[in-house]
Amino acid sequence: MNAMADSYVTEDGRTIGGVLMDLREITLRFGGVEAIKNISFDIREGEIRAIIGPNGAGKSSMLNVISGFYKPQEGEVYFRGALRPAMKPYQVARQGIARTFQNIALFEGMTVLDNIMTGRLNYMKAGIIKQAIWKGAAEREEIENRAHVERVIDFLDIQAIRKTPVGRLPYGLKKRVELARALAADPKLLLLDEPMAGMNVEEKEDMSRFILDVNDEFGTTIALIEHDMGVVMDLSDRVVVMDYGRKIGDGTPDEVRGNQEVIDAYLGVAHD
Amino acid sequence: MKMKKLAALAIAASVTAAPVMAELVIPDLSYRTGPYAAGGTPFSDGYQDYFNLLNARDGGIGGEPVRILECETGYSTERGVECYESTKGEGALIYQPLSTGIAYQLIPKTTADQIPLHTMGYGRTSAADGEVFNWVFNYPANYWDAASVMVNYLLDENGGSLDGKTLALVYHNSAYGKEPIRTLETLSEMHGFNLTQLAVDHPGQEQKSQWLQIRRERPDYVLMWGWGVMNQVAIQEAANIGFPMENFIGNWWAGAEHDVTPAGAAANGYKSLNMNRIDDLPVFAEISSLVHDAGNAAGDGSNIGKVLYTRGMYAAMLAAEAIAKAQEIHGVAQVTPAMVRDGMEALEITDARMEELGMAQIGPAFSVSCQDHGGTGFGIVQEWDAASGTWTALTDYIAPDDSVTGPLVTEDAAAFAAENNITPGCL
Amino acid sequence: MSTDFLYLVEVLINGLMAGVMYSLVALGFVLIFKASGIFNYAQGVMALFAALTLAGIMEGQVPFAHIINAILGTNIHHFGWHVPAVLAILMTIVVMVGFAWGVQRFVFRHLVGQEPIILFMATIGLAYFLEGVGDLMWGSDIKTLALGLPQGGSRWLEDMTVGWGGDDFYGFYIDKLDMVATIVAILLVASLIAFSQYTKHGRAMRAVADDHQAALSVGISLNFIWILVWSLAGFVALVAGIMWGAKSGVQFSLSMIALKALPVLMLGGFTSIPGAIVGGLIIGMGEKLFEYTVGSLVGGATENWFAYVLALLFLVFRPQGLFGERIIERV
Amino acid sequence: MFYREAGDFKTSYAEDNQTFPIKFDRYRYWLVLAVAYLVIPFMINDYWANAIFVPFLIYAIAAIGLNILTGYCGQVSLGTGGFMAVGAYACYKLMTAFPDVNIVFHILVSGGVTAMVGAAFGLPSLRIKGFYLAVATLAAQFFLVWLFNKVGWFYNYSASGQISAPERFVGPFAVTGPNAAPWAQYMICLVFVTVCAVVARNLTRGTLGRKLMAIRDMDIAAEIIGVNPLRTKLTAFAISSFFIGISGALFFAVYLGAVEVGEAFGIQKSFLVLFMVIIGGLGSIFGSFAGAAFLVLLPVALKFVGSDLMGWPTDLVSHLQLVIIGALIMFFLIKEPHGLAQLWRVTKEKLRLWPFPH
Repeated sequence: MNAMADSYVTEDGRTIGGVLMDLREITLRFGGVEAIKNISFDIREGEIRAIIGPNGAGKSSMLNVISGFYKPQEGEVYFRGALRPAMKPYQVARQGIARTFQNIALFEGMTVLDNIMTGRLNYMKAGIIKQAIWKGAAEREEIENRAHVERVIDFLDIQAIRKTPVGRLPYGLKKRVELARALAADPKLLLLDEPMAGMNVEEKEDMSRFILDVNDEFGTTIALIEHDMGVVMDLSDRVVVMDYGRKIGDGTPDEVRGNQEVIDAYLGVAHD
Repeated sequence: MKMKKLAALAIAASVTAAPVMAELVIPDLSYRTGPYAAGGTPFSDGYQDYFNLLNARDGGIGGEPVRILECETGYSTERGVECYESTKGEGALIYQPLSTGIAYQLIPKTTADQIPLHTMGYGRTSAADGEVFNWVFNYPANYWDAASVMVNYLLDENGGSLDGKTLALVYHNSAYGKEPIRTLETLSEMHGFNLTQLAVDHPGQEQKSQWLQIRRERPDYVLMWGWGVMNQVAIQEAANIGFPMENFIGNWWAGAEHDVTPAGAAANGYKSLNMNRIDDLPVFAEISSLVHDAGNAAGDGSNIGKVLYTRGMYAAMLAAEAIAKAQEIHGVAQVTPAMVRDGMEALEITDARMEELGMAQIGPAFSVSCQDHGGTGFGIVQEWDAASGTWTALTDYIAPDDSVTGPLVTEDAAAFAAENNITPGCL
Repeated sequence: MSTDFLYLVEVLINGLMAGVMYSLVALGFVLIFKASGIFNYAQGVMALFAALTLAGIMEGQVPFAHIINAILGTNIHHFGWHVPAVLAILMTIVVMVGFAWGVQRFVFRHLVGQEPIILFMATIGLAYFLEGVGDLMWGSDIKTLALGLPQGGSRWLEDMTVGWGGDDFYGFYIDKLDMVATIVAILLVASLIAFSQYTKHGRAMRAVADDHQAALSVGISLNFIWILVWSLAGFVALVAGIMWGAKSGVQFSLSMIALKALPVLMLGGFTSIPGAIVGGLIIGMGEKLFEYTVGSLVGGATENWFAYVLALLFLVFRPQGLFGERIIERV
Repeated sequence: MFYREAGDFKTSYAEDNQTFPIKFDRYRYWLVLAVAYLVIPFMINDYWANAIFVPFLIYAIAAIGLNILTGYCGQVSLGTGGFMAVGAYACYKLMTAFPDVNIVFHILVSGGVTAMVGAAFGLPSLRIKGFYLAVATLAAQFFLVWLFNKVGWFYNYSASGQISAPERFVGPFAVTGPNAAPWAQYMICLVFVTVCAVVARNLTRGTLGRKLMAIRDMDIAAEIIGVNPLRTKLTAFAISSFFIGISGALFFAVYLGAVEVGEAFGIQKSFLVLFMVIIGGLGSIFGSFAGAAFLVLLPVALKFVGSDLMGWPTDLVSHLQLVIIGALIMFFLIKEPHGLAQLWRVTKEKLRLWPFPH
């Protein structure tokens, strides 16, 4: 929808396509507080798009708008070229948008395998009667999807904990399982809310690798929120910078790095 | 009460269906726990004490000792079924469950197992039709009789006419409480009185709405079909609104000592029906000396002479007389349940016999036949004297209006027969 | 004023009064839930047990007489003395504190940090246990509480108001016991609030209710606070038991009054003492009004379910109850 | 030693997915079924059928139903008694209206009717959560009981308001009414239990089960990954009520034969079934059986020991029974808060390592 309308190939040989999601003039209020003020940006197919900003900048709210959990008071969301009508979060998910959460939102009472299998819910169509009978359609479907999930498990290297209840896992592994669950859905757009929060350097490197691999191997479009500037600049193709609910910068890592307003926001220059 | 080691290994007893016929086995499906314990305990005490008296005084019935099998039901039908199944294999001769719910359970079961069931003044009213309910007896009276007796008493009080009067029925919102409604409706058409129905939901601790309505509408009389905590609260609330107690009449399950004592002096003058008299009978002295002093009392011995104790004892006496009758008919001392049924159907209770048993006038004289398992349906009206803490009989036995209850019984029994493919007839 | 209107007012007033009686039971639930997150199913049985104990002590009954007699073959029932009411109440409070200590020491201390439903289940076990102990200790016959509480409609009020309506209006009816209950409830709530505002332990109690971890970190003994809370709930149960027992005598059915308190809790919120009172008033008034207006058209006895339906309707619009803490959903 | 999974390799996902992945468990499962179907029917008498097996099996169905709602979907319900009553009255109406149709269909249709009623009463669950919902379901409990008591149509206007089950047959064998043989009563319940348990297991092992558990563990996250919360919760209410309706129909038609709604399906029943589910283990089909067995057998066993073996007075025994059941519930919760099923799992894990615990 702007200057970069056509697809191009990045330095490392990935193809970035046309606009997948376009957010136009989004404003979100909680009571009297404006969490997001008139923000527009787009996400292109195949790219890694980062949203950064200081605490309370409205990043998570933005992600919640994309995943349909919050309804913006103003503005429009276009997905795959069409205006998205008012939708419940589960309808958004069915359109092919999957996400992880800042504070891990796994199903603690279920095993790792079951958690990841929930990512396949939207692909499993057997009705209640067929499920009750199990033999036949339901079992076939279960096995097909299980095979798919196993590929994700292999990809993220978590074979050993398949049958472990999620509640017993350490933090880093939980993050990985959550990523696996989102990946299992084969999303068109993957939203990652601080995927590396609370991780040590080694874990961060692992996670960065997974994110790049996902993007590279499956061609998944990724939008992520992250605090660690180094990681963000290395990973992403383009970056949106938010501060106090406003967009203060948008462009490639290099462009953003040179933006005075961004520097001010991060260095804590007083606002007028 | 002493620990009585029943040596019998009960698992064997409850599994094997072959009873050892050495004595007369009488199960007592009692409830000494739960919400209705206050009513269940004295009844069971009276029931057991009488059989113990027979054992102590006469060596049982016809020379055969009686063995009582007490089983706690807690007034729950499921535990009632468990009790029935665990006792019937021991050769139980007659059941007296003292619960409408359990009675309904046992009507088909006892019929199939051919064991007589006696539901004395409770249970299924139409069981009075002996041709449909061959194995069920509800003499000496039933709920429809009770409703009719109440109205007859009130007719008598009002010079033979209730025209234009208003009667309010306060009833437990259950099968039991709804029993008298049809009879009262029929009677209200017949005698021209208005009937107001006030349902009280289980358990009945909150009756403010009902009694405010009574206070607003000022019915001439309030009749009550209650059980358990509902009775105590209703009597208290009636006193609270200043309803004249002499115009408040409960049925025979709402007329025991524990129903009125919590309200204290305010309950003075409350009336209730009774199917048995509550005098100081000579038989109590015998029970005291031969049973209680011997350490064989069924409870703590404190209930002797109370309304429900007397009724329990009366029930035991009717059972014992039926067994004796069965022994006489069949000429054996060791009777079977089927023989006891024959005894019940041929039962004849005379004033002379009651006098002889030390319980003169405890009930009306009546006889049972194949057609009529319901007895006379007579009832007395008694009044509570709070100062002395006693019930006194106000009337002699009052007869119900058979022309009203009779057709209702026939109709309901016919419906039951049709639903269950029973061809009415005598055994 | 028209008679119908006056009667409507009377129904409303009596509904409020009934509501106070429900609130008395609901208060005990709130105390425990607020401080420990335990939904105490046993509150009704505690009311029964407290009232049984009070009646038993006053009558000079021998506790566990039945079982003692059964084992030893003796025949003892009473000590043969009567304990004055005030002394008996104090002794009952001691018993309830002992009970609170036992509950905390033997049950809930071992269940700290469990899920709410597990704690709920444990209180069900407690209810069974306490019911059995109550029966064993004091027997299952109906006992009368001779505390001399006034009962019956206030004749004075009736005479005052009888002239307001037509011939078929007989003056307002208010049960004196209900008035006493109202005063008791006001005193109880006032003293509970005063206790929690102005005393050291009360403030500690509030701190625990707000945040267990924070309270621990400033050196408050959770164990002590929970014993305190259970004792208070035991005391509230005693009050409820006395009030309800005055009407029906002390008997098994007293434990079922808990069912009348649940819609009150729903409506008022599980964590609010004012909520328990206001919820009680709304439920009492609502159910009496419904029975008065609609009940007679559909056959009566609607109060039990209507109280729940009223609370349910209310909750659909306000899921955390009237005064409950707002539920905030975050991801 | 017996209890080994080493060497028991799975070579397909289907094998890995089976209910009893360990061979020994599988054998034991078939053994239990064999005893239930081939041995017990030939040994059973009236007492064992009516006092133990039939109530146990029926309660197991109800517990499975409630477990789907409470254990799997996390919605605590205290409306079980009311829903069982719906099943019972539906069955009664069907039995009397269509006497020629086989009772098995009546029972299934009763389950269907209950499912619809259950789903309707499940509507508030979208807004109301936790204990608030539990108390809200009491509205269903009290309202349904009142309704069946009040409206004459439900009990065919019989004078007493009780409903009683006429005699019905499966093939040549009576399964309801007083003349039903104990083995026939037992068998019809057993067949229903087996089918219900298998269906419940199938429903909870796949997509639906994961949806339910997702809602239970974190409903917001579940919604964001694509679970429709309203639909899923209503489905849970419907399926749960279907099972509960079947158990209510069996409870009335096969077990008791005559019921009065307030007594048989009162609030106590709701609590009883919930106790079974919690004691047995939330989210476990096996736990439903364990809980039902515990609460059906324990009182009978205690009564047997107290009254029959020791000869104590019956009232003393039933008071002690309350004390013991209460104490046992608390003891179990302290020892193993996740129910008998978890206790069993822990024991199995220990067995697996035995005799080398490290």
